[in-house]
Amino acid sequence: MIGFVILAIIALGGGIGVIVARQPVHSALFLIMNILALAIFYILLSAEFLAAAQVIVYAGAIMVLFLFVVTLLTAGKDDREPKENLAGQRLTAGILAVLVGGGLAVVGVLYPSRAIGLGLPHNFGNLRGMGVTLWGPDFIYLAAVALMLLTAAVGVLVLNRPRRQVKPAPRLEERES
Amino acid sequence: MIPLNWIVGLGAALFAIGAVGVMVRKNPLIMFMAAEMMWNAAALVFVAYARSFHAMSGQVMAFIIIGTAAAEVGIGLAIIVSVYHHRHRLDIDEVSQLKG
Amino acid sequence: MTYALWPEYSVVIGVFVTMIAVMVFNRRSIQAYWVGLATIVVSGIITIADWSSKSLPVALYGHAVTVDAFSLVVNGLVLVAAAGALMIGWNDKRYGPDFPVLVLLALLGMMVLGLANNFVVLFIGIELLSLPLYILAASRGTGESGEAGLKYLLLGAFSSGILLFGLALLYGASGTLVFTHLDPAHMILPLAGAGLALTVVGLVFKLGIVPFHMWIPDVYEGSPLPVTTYMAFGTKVGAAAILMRFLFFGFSLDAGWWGPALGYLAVLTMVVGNLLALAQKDLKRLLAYSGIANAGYLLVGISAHNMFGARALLFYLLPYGLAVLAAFAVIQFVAGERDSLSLDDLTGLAYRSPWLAAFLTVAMLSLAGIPLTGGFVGKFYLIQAALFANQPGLAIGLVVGAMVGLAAYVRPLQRAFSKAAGESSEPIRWPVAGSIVLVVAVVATIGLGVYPAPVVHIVNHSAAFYWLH
Amino acid sequence: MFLVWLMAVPLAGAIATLIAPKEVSKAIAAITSLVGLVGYAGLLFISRAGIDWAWIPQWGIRFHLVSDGLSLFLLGLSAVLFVVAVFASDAHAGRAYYFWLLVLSFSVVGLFAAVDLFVFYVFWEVLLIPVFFLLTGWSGERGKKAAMKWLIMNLVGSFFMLVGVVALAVIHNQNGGGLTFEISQLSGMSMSAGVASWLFFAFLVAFAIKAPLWPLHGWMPDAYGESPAPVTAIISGVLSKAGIYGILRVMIPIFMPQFREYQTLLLIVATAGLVYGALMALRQQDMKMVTAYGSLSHMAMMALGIFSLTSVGLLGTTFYMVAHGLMVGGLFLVLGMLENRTGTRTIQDMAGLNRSAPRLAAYFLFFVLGTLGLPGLPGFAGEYMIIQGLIASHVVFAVIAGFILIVAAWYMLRVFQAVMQGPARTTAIKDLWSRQVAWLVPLAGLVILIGIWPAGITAHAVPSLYHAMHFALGKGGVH
Amino acid sequence: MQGLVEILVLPLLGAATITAFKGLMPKRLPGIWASLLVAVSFILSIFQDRRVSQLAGSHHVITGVLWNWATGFGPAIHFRLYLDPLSAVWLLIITGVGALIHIYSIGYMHDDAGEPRFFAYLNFFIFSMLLLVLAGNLVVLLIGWALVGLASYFLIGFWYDRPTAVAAAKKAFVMNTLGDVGILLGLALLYIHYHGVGYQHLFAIFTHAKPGSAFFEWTALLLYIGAMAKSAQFPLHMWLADAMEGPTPVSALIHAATMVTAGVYLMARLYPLLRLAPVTHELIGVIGAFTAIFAASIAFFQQDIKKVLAYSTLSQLGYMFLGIGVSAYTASVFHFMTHAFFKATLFLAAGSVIHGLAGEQDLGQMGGLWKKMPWTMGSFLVATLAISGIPPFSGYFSKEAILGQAFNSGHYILWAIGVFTAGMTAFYMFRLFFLTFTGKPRNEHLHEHAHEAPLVMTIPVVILGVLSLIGGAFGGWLNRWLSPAFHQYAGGSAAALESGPLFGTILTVGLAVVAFLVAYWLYVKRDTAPKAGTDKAPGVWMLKAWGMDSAWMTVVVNPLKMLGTALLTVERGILAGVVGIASGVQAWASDLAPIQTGYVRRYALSIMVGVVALLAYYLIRIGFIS
Repeated sequence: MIGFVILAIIALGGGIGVIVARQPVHSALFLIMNILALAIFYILLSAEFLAAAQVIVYAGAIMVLFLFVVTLLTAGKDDREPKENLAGQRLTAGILAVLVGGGLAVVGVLYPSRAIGLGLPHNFGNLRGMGVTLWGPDFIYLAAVALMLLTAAVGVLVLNRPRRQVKPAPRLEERES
Repeated sequence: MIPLNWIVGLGAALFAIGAVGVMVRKNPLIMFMAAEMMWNAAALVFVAYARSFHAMSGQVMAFIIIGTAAAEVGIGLAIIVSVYHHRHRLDIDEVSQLKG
Repeated sequence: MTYALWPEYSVVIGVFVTMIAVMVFNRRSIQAYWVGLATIVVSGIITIADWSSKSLPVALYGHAVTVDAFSLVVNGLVLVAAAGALMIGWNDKRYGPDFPVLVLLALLGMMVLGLANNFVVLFIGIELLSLPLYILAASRGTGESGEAGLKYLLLGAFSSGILLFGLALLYGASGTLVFTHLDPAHMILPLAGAGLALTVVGLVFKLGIVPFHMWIPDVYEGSPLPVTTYMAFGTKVGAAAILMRFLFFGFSLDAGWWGPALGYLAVLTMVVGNLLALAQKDLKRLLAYSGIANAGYLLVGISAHNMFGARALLFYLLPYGLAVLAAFAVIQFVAGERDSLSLDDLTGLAYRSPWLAAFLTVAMLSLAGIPLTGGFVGKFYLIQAALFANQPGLAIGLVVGAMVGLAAYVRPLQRAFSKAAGESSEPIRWPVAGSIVLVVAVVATIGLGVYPAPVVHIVNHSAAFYWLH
Repeated sequence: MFLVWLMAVPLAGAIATLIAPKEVSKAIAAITSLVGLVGYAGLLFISRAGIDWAWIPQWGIRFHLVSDGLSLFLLGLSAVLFVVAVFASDAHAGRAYYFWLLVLSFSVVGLFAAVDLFVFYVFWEVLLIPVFFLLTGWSGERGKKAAMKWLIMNLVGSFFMLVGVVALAVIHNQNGGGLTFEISQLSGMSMSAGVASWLFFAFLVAFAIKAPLWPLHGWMPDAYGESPAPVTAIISGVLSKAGIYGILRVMIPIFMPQFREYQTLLLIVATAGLVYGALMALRQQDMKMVTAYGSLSHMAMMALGIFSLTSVGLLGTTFYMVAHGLMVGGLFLVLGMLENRTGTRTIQDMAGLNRSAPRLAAYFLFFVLGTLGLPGLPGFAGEYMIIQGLIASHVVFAVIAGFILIVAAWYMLRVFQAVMQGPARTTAIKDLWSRQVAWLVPLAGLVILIGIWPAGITAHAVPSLYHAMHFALGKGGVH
Repeated sequence: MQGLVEILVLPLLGAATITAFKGLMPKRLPGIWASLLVAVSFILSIFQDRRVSQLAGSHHVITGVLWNWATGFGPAIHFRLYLDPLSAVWLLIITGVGALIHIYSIGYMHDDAGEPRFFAYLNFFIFSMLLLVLAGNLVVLLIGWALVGLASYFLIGFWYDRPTAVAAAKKAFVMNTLGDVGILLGLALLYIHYHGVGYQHLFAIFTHAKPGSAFFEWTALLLYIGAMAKSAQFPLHMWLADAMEGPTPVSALIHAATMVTAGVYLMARLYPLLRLAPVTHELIGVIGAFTAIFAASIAFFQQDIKKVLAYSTLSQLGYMFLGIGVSAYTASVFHFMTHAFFKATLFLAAGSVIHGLAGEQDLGQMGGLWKKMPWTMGSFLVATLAISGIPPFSGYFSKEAILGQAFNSGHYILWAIGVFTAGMTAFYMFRLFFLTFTGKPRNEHLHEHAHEAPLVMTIPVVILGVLSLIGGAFGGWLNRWLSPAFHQYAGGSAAALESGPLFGTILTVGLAVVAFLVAYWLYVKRDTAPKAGTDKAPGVWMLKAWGMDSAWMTVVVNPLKMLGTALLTVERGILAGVVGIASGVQAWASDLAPIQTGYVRRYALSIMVGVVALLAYYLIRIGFIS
């Protein structure tokens, strides 16, 4: 329980850090902290494979990508957060989030799911267990994820392909002259 | 024994924090990170419930979430880069030409 | 031997072949388009073959997917959408050779939404649909296009987060991921309620229901035109299909507590969507709001929560999509090199190109719901559904929305049929592929209005299958 | 099947105008409408001209058209007026004009012949579109506004009616009768009173807007004023009758208890419209507006005939629709000729035109007399029957209606005299051309014929009327 | 049946042919053709009347159905013609006097450009009037009734470029429409109660009905309103004076001899109904008497030769209705006949005067014409004596019959009014005569050029003059002739001519003679100017016809116009309402559009609002939040 509290504090701290950090790099680092805390949770929840995936994919690949882009886009630029310019945005957002988060948390805490008291099945959540599932009956999901990653690859190609400068269509009068 | 329902509460909190992040931060990268945090919160709840049901299906779902997040981040960052490549600041509010 | 999933498999194969085609041939090659189109045709043929197959409905992959008449009808609809979008953007150098690939990928997502039977597939479908569309929205490279892509992406990620959390709670409430195994009687109700709320939000976000609609006008306006067409038709089909499937499979027994909320949203959407359409000056944006309003109509079919609702929704998707195809094709022709078209640009269209004006008329009247067009029959069916469900409020909301929207649809027509002030009668080019889409869409719209019985039959058959579960 | 051919003719003509060269558009339209008229004449001799075909069987919708006594003469009215309107149209109006005119003709046939509520509704709305385009394309800037008003007001009404249409079928289904839109099957259906009242008013508003009945006539002044004369003639002569026809065809069989319940209210509102239209007509300075408001008053008269809920009142309305259609159509055409010749519609700008155009004046006067209900012309027979019905039900309204007949004489003569008589203030105008006389003479002859022989229509209309009503009317029905 | 149709159709044929072929006809042909047709009609009428009288049995009626007029709401209403002795009298007068006036018009209208049109109208009038009297039921009667109104409208407004003529025509038409509506309502009432509007059908029922029910009073009153309007009874009388704007033959034929007596015809026709409605019946007599004296007072100081005659017509119509009111039906018909003779004479003679003076109608411009136009003067004098009730001229007999019966039936007040009015009549008629024909010419220039009318005009005048001289002799014949008609149904028992008390006759004639003497003294001896007496209190009002015109304007016309003007505002409101709602929605839409701010974060906020709403809704619905 104490472990849980500590981990929860770390995770929440990371989360809050993400949204309060002034610089994007800090946000990214806070997010990594959050992700790592979650990975530990996964281990605690007997999801070893997921914990590994979380660390490798999220903390490793995704966040590195983030950091890379952050540095790419903020290099030599003013990377501080601009002033809030939408009236009431923060207050409303805060209230709404508290309502939603609070509501969900209360529901989640007060109404636990019907837990099965027996011991965990063999290979629950470890590499073998996941492998059997993902390469077995649930292979189709894996294939779908593969397709999504393929989409991402195509997308990066498309979005950053060398563009022939497309001029806006000339107006009629220009064409006539 | 980890109190599973408290983990769900933690997930809800993280979800709310992520939502706030999307709504209040002006840096699109940070907004995107906050959105990722919402996904993560969901994945955490899935895993927690999977543990409670002793069923792998929740974990599979979490795995799919992680994989999809990777793809989404790839595309998202590409879009952000292409949009902000020539801009001075990372300010989402600058991208508001389309309206009305 | 069943070919149940072969429409989807063939699309996957098509994706790869198209990519190979892009790589093998020159970058500006037209071959990718042909391959893409061929894929769609093959998939369509298999879908039709499946329709007559005796072995349906069938649940595959441990109830992860269910192939039934419903999913086949959805397949048909999204294939039409994809073909239309592909042909409207046929070999346009602005979009490049990747366009068909991404269209096929999104198509796959839409098809998956049609046959999803558990949360994983639902999520995969949503993402498979969305990711290519993020790219496509931003693919034009201009400021507007980038903005559209960015907005779509951020809000999409946000809403997916909400969706996922909702699914997680539902999972916790029921212990299963499979729709048909959801049993409202044995769920932990508060968890299920919260989960359902979030899930519904995530799904209606894609459909474009007020107040989750705000991305739609901006994204539609900023995206390249064929992409907008695709989103307006295909995404709506996919979102409506999965929403119906999810709710009716998972919660069909007890509509009392989830139906009314959707009813209110539907009315709100119909009124607000049409109202805002009234204020628009840009044609694409106008159609975007029209898309929102039409999403409201679709939601009527869902919240009516009866057999008629399901049928009416399925039916309505077709005339709506056809009208969208026709309208966007006209915009594409008239806009030419430009990305968008204001209402003023339409002035004098009837004199520059009477046929285009006539086709636009048919499309607009169908959207407005005037008889002898498919749109009317669709609305008629929806009203029927609402009244059969003893929900006159929905029916009245529908017609009030239609009334408000009427002026929005008529204003472009009036522009088109009044004489232009200037002499700008530059002839309008008719691209072959787009013309085919236009003519087919218009003819089908009228055909659907004049003799809808066959389609009604198909739709009824499909929804009847659906209710046997 | 014959009715289908009758519908197919204008449709074929419409398509032909699109294909054929621009110069022959008018000729095509003329031939088509003449063929339609001849076909209509044939219809008078064919007893089984209807069609009953399962259109959308899943919803119990049948493409069911009949030409019974209610519809037969309205079909005739539209056949005649379309011929006249085509002949009176500008030869250079362009192919789209004739296309829309023929489409309108097509939809009007469908509307009048339909006895399936769905079919009725389909044509009810379809006919808005051609009128919308005729108003948009062939009139000035105000005409566009008029078109918009026309479309939106009418659609607002009919959208509510759409809900009503479906609701009726659904209720019939829930009563265990199966899903059907056949008016005869929906009639006399049991409904809860509250629902029935709502549906009643949904239908009534839709029909009242089309007619138009006060106070739902907001679209009327602009539409009548701005549209080209043949179009005005069609709108006022044929389409406005569609509203009244709808009440007769659809509402009377289905909503008889509601008619009884709200009879006094309906009578009061219709009488208000009657007085209102007449007094407005009295104060108008625009000759088309005088006729338009006079027509508003006459539409209220037709409504009164129905609301009297007596067989004679209903019959009077049935007859008066045809009579008024012919006469007011003719009147608007004459006014159009005057407007073409003088370039103005303001009556102060004209006077003494009789001297230079006696024939035009004669036809003008003829139609003026017809619309003011001169005995011997058909308006009188209609008004007589309506007033008799009113006396039988509520005599007060009969007296008011009688009083309005006097005012009608006043305002109609006022416009005629101001334009045609008095010291000539305007330059001379051309009299009628012989081509124009060629269609005016038969029209006038037809008016006289049914004026002195109303039985030609009433005797035929009666069986259908009773058939349509299904159950006997209350007091005052002489039968 | 055969024969009636021909009588009816011939004038219609004339109207139609003249209208259609007027361009082709030589100058005088339309007049001759029209006169010929009416004359033929007259001859046919004589034959038909003989047929009626020779019918066996007591029912002297020829009737038949032409076609079924309308059906479907009860027993059919037929287009039925009907000839009985009563209509026969009218038939003869209409065609006979009509033919003479047609002939006269050939001369009168010979230099008018609209001559063919005039004869077409005139023929159309004859047709309509014949239809009115030959009608076999109230519907056909109403058709004829309205068509004569239309003909009257045409002819009053014959000179359509005169604004006054046009206005007068409209007034006549609208007021007559009022009457039409009365008949319409009345006959609809009758139809509803008795399922038919045919005379025979109704009268057979009336014969067995008990008098005095409100239904009969209302029906009779409504029908009487029709008669009032057509016969210009007070207060619907103004149009008749204005109707003098038409050509003079028109005034003679329509507004004196025939059309205006249609009301008398209708009332005489409906005598079985009047029996059942005693109150209305009395009312008819009272209004008739009042109209008689009222119009006579107006005629006193009129300056226009035709206006005097017009008001005298009104006054005489009052007599006829007085006769109806006291059930002196035959006497009324008798007076109608003699009135047709002498009033036609007067009008035609006046027309000759006007013709001779190049269109001048003002008494102030006349005088001393007796030498210039002796024949005219002679006829006029005879007719004046007749209208004044001097024996043995025709008017004496008919007027005496009415007054006598009024006295006999106990209507002493009405009788007294009638007697006094007779004196007034004598005064103003002789004033008119003297001012026109005797004394010094007041306009030398006009007098110079004055001339006797051509023969084609003089002969009809003289014939009519002779008839007004001897017309009184027809009384006995008429009494016999009409008795079958009035005895056919209950209510006509008192219809036969009676003679009043001797003192009454002496009083009447004496008053007339005194009035003559006064007129002679005033206008011949003292040569008083025509305008004299019109500047003081009663005279002013008399000249202005007691201000009835402005009273109508104030009470009916202007309020209606003002109401119309007020409603224009309402209409603007309604029209603006339509636009207002539309533009309101549009404006609302435009106001709503800025919700779409373009800021992604706002969009996210909106989504979150939706989430909260939906979440709250579901949690409430499942009872989590209560």
